[in-house]
Amino acid sequence: MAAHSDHVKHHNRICVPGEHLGLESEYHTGPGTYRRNGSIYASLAGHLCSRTEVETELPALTVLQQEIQITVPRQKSLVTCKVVSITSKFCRCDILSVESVPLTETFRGMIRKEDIRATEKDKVEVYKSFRPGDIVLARVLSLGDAQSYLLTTAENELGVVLAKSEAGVPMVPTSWCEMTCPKTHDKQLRKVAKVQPHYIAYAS
Amino acid sequence: MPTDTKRIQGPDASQSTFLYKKRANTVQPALLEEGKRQDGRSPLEIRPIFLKAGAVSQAKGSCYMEMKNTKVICAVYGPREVPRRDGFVINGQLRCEFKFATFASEVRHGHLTSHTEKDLALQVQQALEPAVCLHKIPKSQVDIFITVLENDGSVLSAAITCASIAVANAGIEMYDLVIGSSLRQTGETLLLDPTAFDETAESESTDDTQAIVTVGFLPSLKQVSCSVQQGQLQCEDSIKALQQCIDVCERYYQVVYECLKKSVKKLKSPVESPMDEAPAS
Amino acid sequence: MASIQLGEGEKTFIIHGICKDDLRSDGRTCLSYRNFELECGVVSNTSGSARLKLSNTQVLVGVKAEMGPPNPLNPSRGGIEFFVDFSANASPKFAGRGGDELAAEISNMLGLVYKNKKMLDYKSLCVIAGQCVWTLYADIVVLECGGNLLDAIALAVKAALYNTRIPLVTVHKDMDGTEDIDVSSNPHDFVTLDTKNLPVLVTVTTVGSGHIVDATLEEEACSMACIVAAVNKEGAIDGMVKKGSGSLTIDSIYKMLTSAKQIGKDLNKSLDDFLSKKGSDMSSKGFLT
Amino acid sequence: MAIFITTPRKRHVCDEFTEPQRLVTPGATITADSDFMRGHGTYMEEDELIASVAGVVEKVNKLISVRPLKTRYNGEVGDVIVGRIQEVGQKRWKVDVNSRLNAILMLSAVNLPGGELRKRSAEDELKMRQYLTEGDLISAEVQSVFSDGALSLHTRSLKYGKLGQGIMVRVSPSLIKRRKTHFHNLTCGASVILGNNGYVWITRTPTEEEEAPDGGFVQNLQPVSDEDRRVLARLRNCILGLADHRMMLYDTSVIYTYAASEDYPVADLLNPDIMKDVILKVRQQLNQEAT
Repeated sequence: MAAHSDHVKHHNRICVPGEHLGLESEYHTGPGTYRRNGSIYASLAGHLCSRTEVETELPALTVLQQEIQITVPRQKSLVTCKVVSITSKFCRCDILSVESVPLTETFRGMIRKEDIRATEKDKVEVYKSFRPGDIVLARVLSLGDAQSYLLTTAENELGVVLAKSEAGVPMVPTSWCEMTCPKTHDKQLRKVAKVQPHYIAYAS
Repeated sequence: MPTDTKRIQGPDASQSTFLYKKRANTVQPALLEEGKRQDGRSPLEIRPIFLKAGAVSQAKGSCYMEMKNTKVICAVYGPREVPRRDGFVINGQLRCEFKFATFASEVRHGHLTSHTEKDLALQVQQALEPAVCLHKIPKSQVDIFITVLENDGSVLSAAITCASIAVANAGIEMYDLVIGSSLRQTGETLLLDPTAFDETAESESTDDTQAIVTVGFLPSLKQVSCSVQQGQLQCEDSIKALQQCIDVCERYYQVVYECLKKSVKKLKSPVESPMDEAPAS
Repeated sequence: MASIQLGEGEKTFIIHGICKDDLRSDGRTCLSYRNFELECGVVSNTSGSARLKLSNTQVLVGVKAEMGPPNPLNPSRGGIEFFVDFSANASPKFAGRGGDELAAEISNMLGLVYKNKKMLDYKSLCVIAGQCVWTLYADIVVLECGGNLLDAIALAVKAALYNTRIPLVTVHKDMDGTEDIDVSSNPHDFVTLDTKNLPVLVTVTTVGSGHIVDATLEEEACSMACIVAAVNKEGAIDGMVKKGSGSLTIDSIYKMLTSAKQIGKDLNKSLDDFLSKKGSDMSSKGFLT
Repeated sequence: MAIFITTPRKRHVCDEFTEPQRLVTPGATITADSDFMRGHGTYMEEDELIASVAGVVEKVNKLISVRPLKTRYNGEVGDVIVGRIQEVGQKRWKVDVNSRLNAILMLSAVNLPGGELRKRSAEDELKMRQYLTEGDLISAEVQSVFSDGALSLHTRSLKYGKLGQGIMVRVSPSLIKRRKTHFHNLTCGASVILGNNGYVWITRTPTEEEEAPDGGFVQNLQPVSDEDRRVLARLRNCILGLADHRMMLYDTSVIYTYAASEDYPVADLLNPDIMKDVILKVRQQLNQEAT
């Protein structure tokens, strides 16, 4: 999600993990780099570039691999998941992609009842928010326990982005908590996401 | 050894003719008269190596490595979720599997993973662990599969180098690369990068020390992540052998570097030179 | 090993003690070894056996000598096979196949060391070249799994091999040239093994910037890497493996190997002295102590 | 450096050791008199009271119970325990307390950093692993016992909480003598917590300015001085020695053992013969006092 105003400079240099890139006094560490003993080293094999976000600050050194970056869900990352099962207390789901990176294998996630929406938490009911099969945009709250990641949809932009009705047609959101089937005009309750343009890429 | 009942087994009592051939011969010297080895190299000469990152298209990362007749292929999958039974682990984990192809050595290997293979897998895993940023892949595991297609000595060191390139190729963050090398010491003679023959060759006098030393080295951190010594050496010789191996690792580094560089370039424009052979300096 | 979890504070305490004060939680210095109890000839059905108790670690080793066809690669040489069994007594974690991975790691380490032809007189274990040789099965049962398991096992193996008595066999040639093996019926006709070249394993564990020998379970939990060196009585290194997920500089390996060499020499000397006094003693006090 | 190898030694029974009065094994009839009430470690069969554990018969008025010689910890409300965090769960930690079942420490039963009466927010729930994570040691008090025997703990007092630098040793819970207090600041400059569950925590007595009322969430990871370390190591060996010789652990026995051990260097206490001498001295001293 790099803003376009950033000043990015390509160094036209390819580096490999462990390669010395520069001094900590000259640069920040960006993605794909790490610091050790006052110096910055590459942690990925890829192209080196430096990015200045604020003029006064030091430029951040970044190593980019041309292909998509390897990711696993981390705290605060935005994930797309598919609901697997619901209970009265929580909803289980499989994480399909992190940010814009599709995962080859899913990770288990869990949205607890109290994390479904930000307001009126006590009135939330899981079955009125999600149904198995829904595609949901959520944010990782914490790494959770051995079983699953803890996710939240307590933001306007987060929630169900794709749900199919019993007729098998994708439903159309009619309000922030309701979706309608265009074929049968059946109405169903959901915690609908207010889809943001820059999130669309992630969900697709 | 347990047998796999699902496959057709050879006759129970069959033996490779190789065993009988060997028995007929007397002890062969490690060095020929003019100070050359059986394959014509001088003792301190290493075999040219060929590396190709991205040899397995389905895998996240992969590498093929060839040192004359030692051929190793490695594929990396993941990171993926740690199986439920293993409990909560905050850091990432490496899981390594090492397998000789059944036809890799002169004596046929079994289908099932043997103890030796499990041990080699553990060595590779422990060699790579210090180099991979495991905290960047919390709650996840990375699978590394290594297959030896042909075994002509120095397999462990080849597997370490190959696996580290495959992990780097998979785009998993690493503190450093890991490069392996090995040597064989018979008496006073050091044989760098030994072939399978060099590894088993005996010196004439039985009193001589005979040892194989394998090292995994992190070239940027200047640390040793794997060190195996098989056979007897004096303490000082053991360290000398380690140092010698490290020097060889540094010689390999340039080749590994070029290989990874090419693999990155290829991602940008796939029509560049398809083969990247780089003989060791 | 059967690892335990420690809190940050406990770890810091152990690490500072080792790196700063050369004083460990039990009052030892970094390079001091605990005393241990050893007993030979504890199992009557074996050719040789030993039981060793090093604080919370207890291992029992039984050696059985059996005859069989040789390995075609070495037709005139006997052999030794190691098998480690993690008894579920030591920890319920080892029940079923739980201890297999660790067991394989240890038996591989012992195998790597004993593969060297100079260890035992493997030639003397040959009965008829190409047909019949002695194979020694060294079975190791881990009864209690405290710290420093590998060292304890190697010590017990050496003691058990010292204690091993192989029945005397004679080979007769029949009229038609076939060879016949005759095992002496007199239990006092036996040969013993020459164990003077056998090494012991010394595990040198890095903790922080220092290194220690004979680590306890708690200290092992604070360590990222260790080297296991086989050291014989002259101080030569008969094999070495780095274990654990950390990396080491060559300087620290050198220091660790030097420590291992010294400790190994001491250990061998103590063990040899003990064995020559008590090693062939078959009157066992057993487990009722 | 010499390494001593010995043959296994006989378990020494001290001369002054008196066998407990009524020792029973499971299945042994305690009494056929039906006037008595059935307590812990016993069962009734055909009007006979029979022991179900090996131990010592104890009689309180009409109640007969058998106190087992060796047991897992059976918690009682108000006990002081030392435990190790096993698992971080939803709003609770699971704690190993040497009991049959892991004890539970609810998020609502701990003092969180930033004041005793602070309300627990959803954020605290997510930061649970930052407060206490797997492997951490705590001291706590038993708040209640569930019907299945599992314990619920609390640390709602400033003397309880996360433990910092020190040594934890395990002994049998039956060796811990129940006292008014289980926190002891010893004169040698160390503090011990003799947990009722058999876990003993040995640490340096904090100086006054260090004693910050934070429930141990801010850990002092400064190196402990060489002197203090020696004291702690000696104390550890003494406590293990006492436990080895089946002596009850309480402040007096620990102090006496510490004093008696001072004739020897710390590392020598690992030698069972030396330890035996030390314990013998302590035993005599304690017997003298009792008479």
